[in-house]
Amino acid sequence: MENLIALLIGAPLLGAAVLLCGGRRLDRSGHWLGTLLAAASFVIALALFADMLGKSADDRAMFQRLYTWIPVEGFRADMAFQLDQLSMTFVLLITGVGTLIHIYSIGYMEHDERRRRFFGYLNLFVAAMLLLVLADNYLLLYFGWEGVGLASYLLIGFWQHKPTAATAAKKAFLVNRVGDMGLSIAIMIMFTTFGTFTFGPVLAETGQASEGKLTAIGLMLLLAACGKSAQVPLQSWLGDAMEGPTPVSALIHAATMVTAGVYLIVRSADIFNAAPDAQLVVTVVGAVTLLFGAIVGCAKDDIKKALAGSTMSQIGYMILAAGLGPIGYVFAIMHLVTHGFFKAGLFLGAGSVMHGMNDEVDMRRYGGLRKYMPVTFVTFGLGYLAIIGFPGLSGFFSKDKIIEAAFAKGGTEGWILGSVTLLGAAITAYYMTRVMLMTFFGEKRWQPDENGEPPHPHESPKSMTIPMVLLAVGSVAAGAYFEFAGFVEWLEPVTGFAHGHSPLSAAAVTTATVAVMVIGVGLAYLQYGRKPVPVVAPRGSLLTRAARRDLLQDDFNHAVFVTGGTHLTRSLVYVDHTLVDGVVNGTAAAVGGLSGRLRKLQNGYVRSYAVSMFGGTAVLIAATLLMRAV
Amino acid sequence: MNPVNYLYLAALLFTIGAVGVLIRRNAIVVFMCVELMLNACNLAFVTFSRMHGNLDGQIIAFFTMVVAAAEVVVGLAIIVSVFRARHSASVDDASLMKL
Amino acid sequence: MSQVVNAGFPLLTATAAVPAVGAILTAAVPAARRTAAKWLALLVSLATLVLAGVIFAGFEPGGDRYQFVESYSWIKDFGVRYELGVDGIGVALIALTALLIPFIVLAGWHDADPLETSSKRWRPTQGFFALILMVEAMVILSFEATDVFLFYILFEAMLIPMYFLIGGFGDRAHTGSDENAAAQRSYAAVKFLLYNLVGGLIMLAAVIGLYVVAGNFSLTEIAEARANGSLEMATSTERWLFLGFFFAFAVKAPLWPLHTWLPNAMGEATAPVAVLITAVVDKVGTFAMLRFCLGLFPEASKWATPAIVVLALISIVYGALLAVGQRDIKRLVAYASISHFGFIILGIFAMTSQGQSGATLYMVNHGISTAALMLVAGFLISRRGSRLIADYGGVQKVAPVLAGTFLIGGLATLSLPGLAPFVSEFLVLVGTYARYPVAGIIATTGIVLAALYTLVLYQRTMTGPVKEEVRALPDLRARELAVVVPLIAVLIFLGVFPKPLTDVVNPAVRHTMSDVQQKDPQPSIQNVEAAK
Amino acid sequence: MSTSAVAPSVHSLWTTAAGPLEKIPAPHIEYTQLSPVLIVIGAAIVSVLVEAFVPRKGRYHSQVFLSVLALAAAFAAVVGLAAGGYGSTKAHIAAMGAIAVDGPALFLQGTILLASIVAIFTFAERRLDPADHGHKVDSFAAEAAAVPGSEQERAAVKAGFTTTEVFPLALFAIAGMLVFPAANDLLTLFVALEVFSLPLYLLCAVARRKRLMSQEAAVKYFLLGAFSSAFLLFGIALLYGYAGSVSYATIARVVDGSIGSVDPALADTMGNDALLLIGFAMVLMGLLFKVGAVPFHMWTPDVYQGAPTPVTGFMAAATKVAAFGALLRLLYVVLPGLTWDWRPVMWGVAVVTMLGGAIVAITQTDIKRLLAYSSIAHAGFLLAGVIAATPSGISSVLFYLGAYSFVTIGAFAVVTLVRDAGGEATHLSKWAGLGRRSPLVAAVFAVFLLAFAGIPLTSGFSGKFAVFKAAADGGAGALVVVGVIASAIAAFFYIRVIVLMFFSEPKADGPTVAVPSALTSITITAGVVVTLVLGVAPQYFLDLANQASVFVR
Repeated sequence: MENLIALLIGAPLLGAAVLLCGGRRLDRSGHWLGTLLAAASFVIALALFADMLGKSADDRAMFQRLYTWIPVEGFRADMAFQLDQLSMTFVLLITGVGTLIHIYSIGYMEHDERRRRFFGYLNLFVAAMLLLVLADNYLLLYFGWEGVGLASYLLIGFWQHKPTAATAAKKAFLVNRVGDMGLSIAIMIMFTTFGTFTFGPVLAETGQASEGKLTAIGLMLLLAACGKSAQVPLQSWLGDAMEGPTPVSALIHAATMVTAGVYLIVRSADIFNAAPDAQLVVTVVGAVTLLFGAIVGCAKDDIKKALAGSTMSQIGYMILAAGLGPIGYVFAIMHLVTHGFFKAGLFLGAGSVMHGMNDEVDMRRYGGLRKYMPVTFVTFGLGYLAIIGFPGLSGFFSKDKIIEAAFAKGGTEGWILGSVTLLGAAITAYYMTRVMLMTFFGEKRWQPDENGEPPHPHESPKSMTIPMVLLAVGSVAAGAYFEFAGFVEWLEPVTGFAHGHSPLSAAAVTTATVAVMVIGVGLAYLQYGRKPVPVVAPRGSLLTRAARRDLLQDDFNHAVFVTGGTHLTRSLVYVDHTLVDGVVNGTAAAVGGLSGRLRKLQNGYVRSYAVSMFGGTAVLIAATLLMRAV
Repeated sequence: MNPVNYLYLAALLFTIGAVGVLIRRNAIVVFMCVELMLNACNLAFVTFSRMHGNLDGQIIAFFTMVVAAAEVVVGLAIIVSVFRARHSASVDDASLMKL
Repeated sequence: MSQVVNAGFPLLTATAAVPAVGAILTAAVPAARRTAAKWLALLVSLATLVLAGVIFAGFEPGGDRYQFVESYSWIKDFGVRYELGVDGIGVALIALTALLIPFIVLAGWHDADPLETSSKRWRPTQGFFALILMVEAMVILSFEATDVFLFYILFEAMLIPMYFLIGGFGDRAHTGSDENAAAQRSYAAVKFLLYNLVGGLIMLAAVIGLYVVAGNFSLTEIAEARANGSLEMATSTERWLFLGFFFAFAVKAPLWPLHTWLPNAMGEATAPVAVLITAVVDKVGTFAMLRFCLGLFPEASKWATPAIVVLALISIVYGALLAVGQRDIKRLVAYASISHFGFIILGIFAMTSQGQSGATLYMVNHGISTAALMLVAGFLISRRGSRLIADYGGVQKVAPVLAGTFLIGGLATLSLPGLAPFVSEFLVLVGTYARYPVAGIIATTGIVLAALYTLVLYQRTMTGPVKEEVRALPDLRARELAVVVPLIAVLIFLGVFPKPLTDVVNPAVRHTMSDVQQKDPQPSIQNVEAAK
Repeated sequence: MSTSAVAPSVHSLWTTAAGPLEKIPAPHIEYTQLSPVLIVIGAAIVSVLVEAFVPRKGRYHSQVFLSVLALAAAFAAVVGLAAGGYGSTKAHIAAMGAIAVDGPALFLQGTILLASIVAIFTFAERRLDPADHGHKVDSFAAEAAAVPGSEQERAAVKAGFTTTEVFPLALFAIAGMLVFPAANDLLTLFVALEVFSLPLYLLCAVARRKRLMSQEAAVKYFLLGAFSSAFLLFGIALLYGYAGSVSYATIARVVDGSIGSVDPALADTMGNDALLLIGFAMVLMGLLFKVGAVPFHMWTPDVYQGAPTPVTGFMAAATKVAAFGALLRLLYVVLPGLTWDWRPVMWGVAVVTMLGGAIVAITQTDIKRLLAYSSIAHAGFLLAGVIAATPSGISSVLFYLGAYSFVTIGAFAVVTLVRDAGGEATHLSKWAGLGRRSPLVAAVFAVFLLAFAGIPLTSGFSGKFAVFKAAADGGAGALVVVGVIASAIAAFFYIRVIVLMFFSEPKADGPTVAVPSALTSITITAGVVVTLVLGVAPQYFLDLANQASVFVR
């Protein structure tokens, strides 16, 4: 059974290779091949899952070792895989949602002449993502980590002819690289501390390592997580990443890749457990991002950017939960999965809307679409209810647990974190309602697109609606299923689990959650449901304007890194040319000048030559006598 | 008298010759100054010969004269041909090649 | 001497002799039969590749340090012997050289076709390929030489053909007038030659000094004598000699601040020659640091390490930043190479097994990745006739394959996992961090900067709206694909399965480490391997 | 053996007995051992007679034949002597103390003779210029005595005169050069000096083209040469005064005190070493002038440029060999006891010579002047070897001289090929793009330049390495560093020429490359072959130099 693990990765990888090298002859069949291989991977995953369920909870982990990847004196990295419950969860999510989105893309990318390439990239992503979650050591994980980065780069910039897309792609990769620095440094520290970076031994030996080292490792891992999962301060790329085709946003920038950071932290649970300081920082980052994303989400008029903000904030929840330690890990993953469903669903819905509206993304130019695309409306609506935590739907369960755990952290921290999460819940409800109302309710505010074509909104083809429906089902049912099918027990052997002792009773937390949710919805309704929505965005409050600009975080980056960097390089180029090069050329010039001056002595007059000889002799004589004297 | 004085004289003559080479323009005169230096050498040889009481120095003097004579032949030949070509015996005029 | 002189077939000499003879034959091809010269050169380089393959296959990692040893008396008076032998590092680099030359020849297929204007007797094509083969011969021999003097001679002599390659066969895609271009070109060539010549002459002084101290030039003998104490060297003497050698190698490598010749040379030379410079010839410098500086002057090496590490770090960051600031594609790649050489030197002087294995792999991988990137860039430039980044845009749309291969080359340059350079770069970083944590972390910033200049280059040239001038660019042709595809294949293969290389390199590194009497810093927790 | 046996301080060839009535011993001359010199001198005299009696038409060929034959025979004699062990075991001082027959002498004589043969070939070259009035012409004036551009000269040209006198002149010069490094007393030294200088003065003056410059070169060379030889002579006088003899052996013994300085007659007046030191300095100056060391070098560029190029090549090679031979002998045989006095001085000279030559060469625009300055720089490198004051120093200098002389002659021979309407096109700008026009010639010249620059696998490198190695061994490490720097500077201008030839576009009015006859071709080929052989496999010649590195005392 273990030997199937490699196949999980192999199938989509094969797809990528064939599609990218295959050439035009695959243009017509390519997307089917890609989808098929993704599905194949999913089937294998299900088989492995079944097998795993058959085993007792403690020895469910499977290993497969292919060969030694990098064998060097005192340094060994294996090409080896580890499939335990945590990985399994991800594998199912990735392959499952992945397959659905492949199917969706068949319809969505129908008119794109580079569709084959698109599916190649998608397969590549799935393969890399699986490698990431299946690796049995940090270096291999790093391999997958950068692999998904590449895939995301390629897919964000898929429409390369759009400068904005190309820039967004580059930005995403660069910001991620900053995070990757953290990961590689973390690996270095591990290597020097443990002499290895394989999960098993490292996590087993954390007890022996000094807390300082572990904290360092933890923080570096967190840096990596921030990069991938768009957490403050490395969140800036996610918004721009929406330049990519919508399925990409759904799969990579909502459901799977961006959650890799959470995986990394949960995977390194033992390290964080032994480094409370690092944990604290993690929770803080989570809390900050949670609010940050939520606020940004409130101000965006671009539907995808609004959703992106929401993604940021939801991942903030997960990171926060992961920072809480054993009381949070499980719920972080749980929310991750449910979020995978409803956020993917929301994005696909958004994509469907754009599909019907000439790729219009400005919600102020939507309105009253529920009649025109009912399926989209329903599925989107269910996703909406799920994310705001409407009782009974998946978001409700997972988020509620996190809030509970946040309070359970105890002490002032507990209170602060708890209230932050609650506040977050309220804002979530607010901006999601806003999106809902602006898109599907109110009067039509449609505008003709740049070539004067007025939009004719229509329902999307089956290939697109079916995945939406399936995801909607997921976003409705997943939470409840996990709640009662024992998700905690499932993951506990890997992540460990501890019951937090919340100062508030579970019931109280739940009520509070529902209450803030209602408040959020209500506020949004008052603002966007009752009053008509202006087509041109009002100037808005200072906060709103800041939020529209991602709370000026981008401007800061631009001012400091882009502008500063440009000046730095320019001046360095100058230095290199004038100083470093100048010294050498200067010396040459100096010798040349000296030569020119000495040359003048050779003035052609015999008598001056004789003088030099005479003088020379005098000097010779003097020197000889002097030598004797001394 | 003390033969050393002849040495001083020789040195003096030699210096006069050398200085003459340095300051005179006319090739012939310059050349004569060189000859003067050679003869200063001769004087020195002869004097030392006397002091040492061996004849080497005197013999050498003869050789020097012969060599000097040969030099005169060659030198004059060159100088004269140059003079005929340029109608000037000034060594300063002969400065086509420089730098 | 530690190893037996095998009386068998002089494989090493043959491997160098084949291209040397080939060069002479190629040069002798009559002016009219230009194409014949090209094919001849290609065949010769392939034959060399085969021989190199034999060396690679025949080398026993478990065997003596130096294998295939040949040793003959040459200039008794100078204590010079014609003494050859390869250790794993040499084998790897010979393989690299022999691997790249055929692609260089193939890529430069039309670079030296004579212009209509030039006279009938002028035979640039023959000269071009003959010079390339000559360089190959000298480089290979210098990787094999275990006699310091022999090495020095090759180190110097290879400048001459390189010089003519740079100065004589400039990139036709130059900006400005022909005279202007010719001036820039000869400036670049002269700069290249003088920098390296000065370095070489300073090394000459050191070589002489070494002779005065040691009385012979045999690397193995001197190293042994040093080891068993029969040859003492005053600390100051050793340091001066070390500096003399290191200076020459640092110019060649090149190490900041001796690097400024490289951008000029690579900018003005044709792309294949630029590859020859940075991917092949410069490796002699880093190789020599590893073999001669560390091998002959271990103490001085350790003494100089801190300074060198700092310089290497400067090279890494500085090179990368300047690459970002370049307007000329080839100069950009040149500065990127400077940054990479910083990594190599850092790895060498980190004095850890990982660092040195990494550095050695880095030499090979950097060679291949730069070749891939630079040659594709060359194809692009030859199409559009301009080296300026600003003159391109949207190429991806008109020539997707070209863009794709270019991107892969770029990704290799920024050492993406899965491609060969990642392995070496990470090893260097880990190895450095193990001994100098701060240096390790600073060096890590290099991976961000690398991403920056590569992606900026790709974005500006390949993406965005299609520029009018590039609208008609054809995609890669068969010959060009034949150059690029194998290189990329090798990159991927070594990226996921570097074992064949590491097997050869590891023992050599073990020897070097014992040369400098260095032990790897041990992890603070011991019994982990047991738990594993 | 010779002098000391007879009587202290009395030196027998020149003087009959100092005392009253002694038997005058007939001078005893070992003719066989002097055969090389004698052959050449004989040939020179014969060729004077040829000038006198053989009709014009026959002169050229008979002269060429005679000189080449003589030189070859002389060389054979040298080889014979060397084979006979006179270079090593049987080395001794011949001609009653006048001439040493030992390793260095024979080696240098051999070098000079070989160099002279190839030089004579370039003298005899008559293909480069187009025939004039149906007469083949060489590089020399039709009638040296005639005023340039005068009627008389035109007549001479029309009549097809040629200055075949150059051959006897050259032979005399060569004879002098052969004696110079072998001279074992100061008088012989001086006479030899004049014997080879005077003909050279004349040879400088007889160029066919650019007569004025040629004559000017002659004047400068002559006046300065005479000036320097006067200094040399006075120095000799002082040394004689100091030691009471001009014999090297005697002086040496007086210097190291094995003979009580001088007889009491002098003791009271000058018991000090002032005579010795001043005399030494002046003699040294005379020799340094000949090797062209800074600051006695200033004649070199002008004379090299003005003289007919074949003569320049001959001078540059042979004179240097002879002069350095004499210098070595003087320093190693006469003044070993004075090493600590002359070494520092020579250090200074060597340094300024290396750097001065190299630096000034950078800005030269005339190829012949460029080579002149490069020869100055090389003199500096050689001095570094001289200073080593070890046997390996001697051998390295010998080897270097051998290597250098052939490169030089070859290089100047190539210069004679590049011509335009005005004769040789020596201005560098004219050489632009030569590599395009005639790759072979350019390549050959490039080889010579690389040898000058000391690039490995050329004789230049072997020589430089040998010399520097000796210097470093002899504890002159600092000199090596200076030498290395100088080489770096020098490299720059050699490279410049190569750049010019290969990388710059040929000019429309550029020079043509004359196709030489076999003579010059042989010269150039010899140059290339020697350059490469000494570069790649120098061991045999190094051995020769080693065996030849012991002076007889």
